[in-house]
Amino acid sequence: MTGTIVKSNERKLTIARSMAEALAQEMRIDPTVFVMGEDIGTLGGVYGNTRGLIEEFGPERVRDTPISETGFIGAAVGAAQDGMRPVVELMFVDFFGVCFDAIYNLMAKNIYFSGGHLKVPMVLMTSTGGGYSDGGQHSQCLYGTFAHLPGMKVVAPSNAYDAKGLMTAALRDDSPVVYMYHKGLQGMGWLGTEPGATVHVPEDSYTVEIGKAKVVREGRDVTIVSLGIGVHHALKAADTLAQQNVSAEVVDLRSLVPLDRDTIRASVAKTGRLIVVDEDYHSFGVSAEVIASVVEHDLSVLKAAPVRVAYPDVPIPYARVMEQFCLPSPAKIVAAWAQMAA
Amino acid sequence: MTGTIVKSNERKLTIARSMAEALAQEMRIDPTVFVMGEDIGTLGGVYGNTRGLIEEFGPERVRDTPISETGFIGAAVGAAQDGMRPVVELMFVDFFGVCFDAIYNLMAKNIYFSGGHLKVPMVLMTSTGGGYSDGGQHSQCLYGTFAHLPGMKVVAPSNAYDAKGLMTAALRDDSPVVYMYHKGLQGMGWLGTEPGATVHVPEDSYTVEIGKAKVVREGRDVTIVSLGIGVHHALKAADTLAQQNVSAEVVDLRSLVPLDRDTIRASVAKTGRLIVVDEDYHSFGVSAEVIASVVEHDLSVLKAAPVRVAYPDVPIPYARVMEQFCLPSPAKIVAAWAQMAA
Amino acid sequence: MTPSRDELAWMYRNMVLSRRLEETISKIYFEGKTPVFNMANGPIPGEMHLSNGQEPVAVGVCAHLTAEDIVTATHRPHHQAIAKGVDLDAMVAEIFGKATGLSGGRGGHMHLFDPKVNFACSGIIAQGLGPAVGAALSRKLRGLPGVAVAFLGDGAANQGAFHEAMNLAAVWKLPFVCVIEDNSWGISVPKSASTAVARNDVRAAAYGIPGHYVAGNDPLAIYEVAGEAIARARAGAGPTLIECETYRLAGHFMGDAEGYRPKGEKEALFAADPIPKMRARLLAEFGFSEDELVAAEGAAADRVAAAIRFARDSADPRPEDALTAVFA
Amino acid sequence: MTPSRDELAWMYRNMVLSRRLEETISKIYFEGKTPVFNMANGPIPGEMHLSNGQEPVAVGVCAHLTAEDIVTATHRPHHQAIAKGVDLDAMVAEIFGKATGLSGGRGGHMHLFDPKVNFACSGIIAQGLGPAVGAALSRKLRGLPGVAVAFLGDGAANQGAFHEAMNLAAVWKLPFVCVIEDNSWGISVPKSASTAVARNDVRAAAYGIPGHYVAGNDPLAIYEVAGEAIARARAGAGPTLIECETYRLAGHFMGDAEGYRPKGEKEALFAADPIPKMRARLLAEFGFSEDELVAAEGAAADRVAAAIRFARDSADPRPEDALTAVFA
Ligand SMILES: Cc1ncc(C[n+]2csc(CCOP(=O)(O)OP(=O)(O)O)c2C)c(N)n1
Ligand SMILES: Cc1ncc(C[n+]2csc(CCOP(=O)(O)OP(=O)(O)O)c2C)c(N)n1
Ligand SMILES: [Mg+2]
Ligand SMILES: [Mg+2]
Repeated sequence: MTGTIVKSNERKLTIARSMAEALAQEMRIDPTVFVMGEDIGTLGGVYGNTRGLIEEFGPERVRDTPISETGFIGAAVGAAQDGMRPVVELMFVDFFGVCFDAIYNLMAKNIYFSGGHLKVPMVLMTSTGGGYSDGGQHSQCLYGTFAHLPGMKVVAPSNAYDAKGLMTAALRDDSPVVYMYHKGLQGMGWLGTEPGATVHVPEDSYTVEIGKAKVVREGRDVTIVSLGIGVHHALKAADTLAQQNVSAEVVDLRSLVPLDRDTIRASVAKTGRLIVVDEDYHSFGVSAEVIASVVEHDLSVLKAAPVRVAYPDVPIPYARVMEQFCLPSPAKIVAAWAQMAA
Repeated sequence: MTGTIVKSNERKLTIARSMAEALAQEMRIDPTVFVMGEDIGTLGGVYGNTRGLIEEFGPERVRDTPISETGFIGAAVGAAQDGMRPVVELMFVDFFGVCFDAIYNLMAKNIYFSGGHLKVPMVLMTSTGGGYSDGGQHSQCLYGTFAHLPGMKVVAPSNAYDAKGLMTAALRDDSPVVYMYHKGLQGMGWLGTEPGATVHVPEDSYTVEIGKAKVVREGRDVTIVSLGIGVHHALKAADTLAQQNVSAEVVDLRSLVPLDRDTIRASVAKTGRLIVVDEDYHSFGVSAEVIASVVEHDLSVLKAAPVRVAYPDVPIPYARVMEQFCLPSPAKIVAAWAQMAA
Repeated sequence: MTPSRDELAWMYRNMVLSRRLEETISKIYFEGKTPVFNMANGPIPGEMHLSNGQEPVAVGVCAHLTAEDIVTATHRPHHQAIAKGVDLDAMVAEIFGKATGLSGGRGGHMHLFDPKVNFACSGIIAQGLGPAVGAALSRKLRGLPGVAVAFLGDGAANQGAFHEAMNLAAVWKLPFVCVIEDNSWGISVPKSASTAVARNDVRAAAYGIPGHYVAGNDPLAIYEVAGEAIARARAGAGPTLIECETYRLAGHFMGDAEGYRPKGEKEALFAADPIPKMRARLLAEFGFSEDELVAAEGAAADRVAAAIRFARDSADPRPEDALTAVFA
Repeated sequence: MTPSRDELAWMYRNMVLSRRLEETISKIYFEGKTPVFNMANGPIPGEMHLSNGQEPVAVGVCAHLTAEDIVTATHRPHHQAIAKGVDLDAMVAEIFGKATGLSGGRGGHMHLFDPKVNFACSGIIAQGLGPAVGAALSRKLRGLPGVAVAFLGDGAANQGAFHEAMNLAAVWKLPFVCVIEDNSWGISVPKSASTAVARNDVRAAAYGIPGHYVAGNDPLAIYEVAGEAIARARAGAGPTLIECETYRLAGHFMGDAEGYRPKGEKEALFAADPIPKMRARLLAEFGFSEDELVAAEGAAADRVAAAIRFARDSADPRPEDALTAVFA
């Protein structure tokens, strides 16, 4: 990861392995942590993020479920309220439609409805993203959908270091945390992977604070705000822009809820220009929120109209040429700069 | 409604009655239109919008359902694809969590997945809004949630004239339309009602174009953009502001998808100032989208930072004093102006 | 399994307490709502779902539970909250939206949470089943005692969440009991128009677990069947599905004109009111004295009056506290 | 009910066609994915769920259907699409993501829509049931002929949507048949760990409708049971629930290492491959000649080759057409 000096002999992990490591480390010290979901046991998770857990902790604490998301996510809420710290996996975020009541009306609201007398310490892990032709029900990001509704924290790591630290922080949080990991960063060979996501990860347990964005590349001329895989697009675009003598700053949101508006605003105050990169749908989502958060705070910092590089408002097509046409990319970010500078 | 001159002998209808009238008129001329939902038959709909239909069209075409939203909304999709024009009611929008897969992954995407070979002519009616102490699972608006996801048109009338015209347009549309009606405008006495929503409604059938906002009050100094009940708050605030010699223009979005960005931009270009009023949650929603749509288009039109008057990012509390504290209101809009002008 | 004399007294007391509370609430509910009925007004605003008539289910089941057991209830929760031992003052204060309420006014009558006695309820149909199953899992995983009971309405048995939770509880053999209150209506839609089977106990076959139907809205019969199911759950033998015939004497919510009821139904229901029936049996079959029952009824009236007074005297929440308690 | 000679020939032809197609696809799928397997690459990217081994269910059911009947299938749809008569060229072109595909490349292998034969499938578990029930309702409302059949996997029977749709179809007595393909796995999770009952046909009791389990992955037995159910539906007698034992010979999707399978399972499945079994029976019991079957097999191979050629030769969609066909 840019900004982190990695010694050549330092251990690098994929996001999948760093998630599994954080889970294992917390499960060792906290007997109330357990994991539920489809294929998270013997298989180790379709995306590898629970690999090795069932061998160490057994099938009671690493619990394969029926294909009953409403049932087992609702059950996780009940277990969390009863003193456990459940981790549940929604295999693809696209499946939220079959179980969102348990998520947004129960998990997210029961602390409030109880007047703060209950804790709901649970983590909902879910995979996001496309780019590998999995069609319109298996490729969405839906960041905005989750971030819009109150009562749940939402994080989305872009690299293995943050992935471990955010997972540990989520596991220790007494409020529900939605942990959205992007399939294209996961380090599963069969999905391809962004090499930049696989970085040095300390063996010891540590946390990354939920609600803090990070400036992952400093720059003077334009701020590129993104999350997940978009951060890597932004870093690549920044490299290209650097060749054009444009100095781009890249902000990795890491958390959507709480949203670190201060870091965004400070960066844009410095650069005067804003590009938001988001693989979620264009309208009524993350990209608009980032822009609104800047302009409502101080209109005068902006020297040019902000630009969104987001997924168009269409279902995700299967055909590679169509899907690639829709996805954000480094080239589109560079083009956004050109538009802005024109 | 401001801008419409109502002769004293002209017929005024509530939104509930104008919705029912539009349904009845289409059912008379189109045998493929039918209605399904909980308590929409004998009871005439909890919010009165199907009153009288079962008497005229019988229980086959006006069909009470089990409490199985996934089942009957999924069934509506299948019926629509098979040549019918189903209208389904989701009694409270808050219940979308139990059935959103049928809505956003089926209803909204099947036209696309079929490459345009299928039509999905269906209307999903759902009630929104709070203000009467119905608690956090019966008072939400969720406009942003629906508008964010591609493939469904979304409308939200603020008065009975638009309600009828938008319903007729929705019934004739070959694409799915989500029709969000606000409980506080419905004209059901037991919920109280905003008198401004009950306006003259022509008896003959007519349509209001989906995707067209309306300037419901012209002004020079500030544009207030809203939808549903927020339009009435805006109009009241505009009256107050007028006493302060501030001329406010009020834009009623009427449709969220398609969003009429041209009308919004033209108004803000004229006034130079923007307040967005939304009873949906503050972040990642409609208010940010409206602001972003303006600034990404032309930053220079704004003379002051735009302001949102939206529901804070908290679950909706039951206690009256708490709920009222959170809700948008004319006073908050006036205060937003004061902040902007300061 | 027959209740002891103490249990019978407890059951009657709680039935009467619940009824008395709801009769009182139903009067107060109209304060500020006449002459124009607007749900938003008065000391108790919002929807109000009364459980008058359904008390037998609450007491027949909860007689077997202690504070450590878990109950999730529905939008119609008062009788169960009372039978589960929810703090009455705080519960009524919550219904009044006061700062002293269970949740400081954030929840309201559909969102009564009392963690001290492991009680919760909620407003979405069949929503309580998952959490109850999860609490049962929590106990099983940790080897802690406790049975989880989820109550739901007959209409709710057609919601997907019911099916998923039942299967989960059965496949994991959890200490869980599902109790359906069959009042034969889901708002205005009769059970016969919404449920493909006459009795939901047959659905137990879909999960390979025992199923029982208890006819007659009879607290003693419910006591017996629920007792066996709860004992079975405590013994680690897995879940049971129970459906109890019951009646709602009131409308779906207050303000409901009940035009959908067939002629004569209400009269028949009132004629079969379970409280006078129970009272008569206590006198005739179980050796209770008139004085004892009058005393119990008086105590209930006093208790309700005190709770109402507590609620009325309590302060409103601070408006800005609406922004607190979102996260733990 | 036994199939006619023509029907037997049709069944065998379609089983072989489906198998041949999938064998071909499974080779092409690895083009561009070796030496490094990355699902995103090659002429057929994305997830690929094969139905080899499950052909008996498709042909046993669809032998009773015509184009006007409705079928909804799952993420594992090829065998049913073929048996329902979906245009093979356009289907394969869709799987290749070509402009000539059923949906011009917008859908892909999990979203095959052919309105001409009323076929659709989708990627979310149990998602097809609601639409099938709705199509059945559409026919009933208009007095038009047609039965709707929803296929789903055994794992899908634990999803809430299954329950809601079954109840709806039963309470409205619709011309609907639900067919569960019990291949005993949901990805890596065995049916025994996810379904509280051994056989899902018992769940019919929850809806007051007939339920049947068909053992043996036997196309003729399936034909018989499905035939009765479909005739019953056509006669207006309401829905039926059928579960058919079957096997998936391949992994859950291509690339699945199948480490979860018990030792020896795969060998046993291949030994029980329904296609050689059917072939042997056609020869031994039904008077088919070797030549006839060889000809059918050759025709299937040719048909698949032609479809693959069509797909390969077809143009990619225009990238910007991704933005079209969102609304009708
Ligand atoms: C998912 C969902 N759908 C619909 C409703 C609206 N609703 C509230 S109560 C009710 C009827 C419930 O019937 P039943 O389960 O029999 O309980 P009862 O009211 O008879 O006690 C309905 C439809 C809801 N709260 N949640
Ligand atoms: C709601 C939902 N949950 C999970 C998945 C992921 N998933 C795809 S196939 C599958 C297993 C399905 O098992 P089964 O229904 O038995 O069908 P089979 O794959 O065996 O044909 C799962 C869990 C999904 N597509 N949708
Ligand atoms: Mg009921
Ligand atoms: Mg299976």
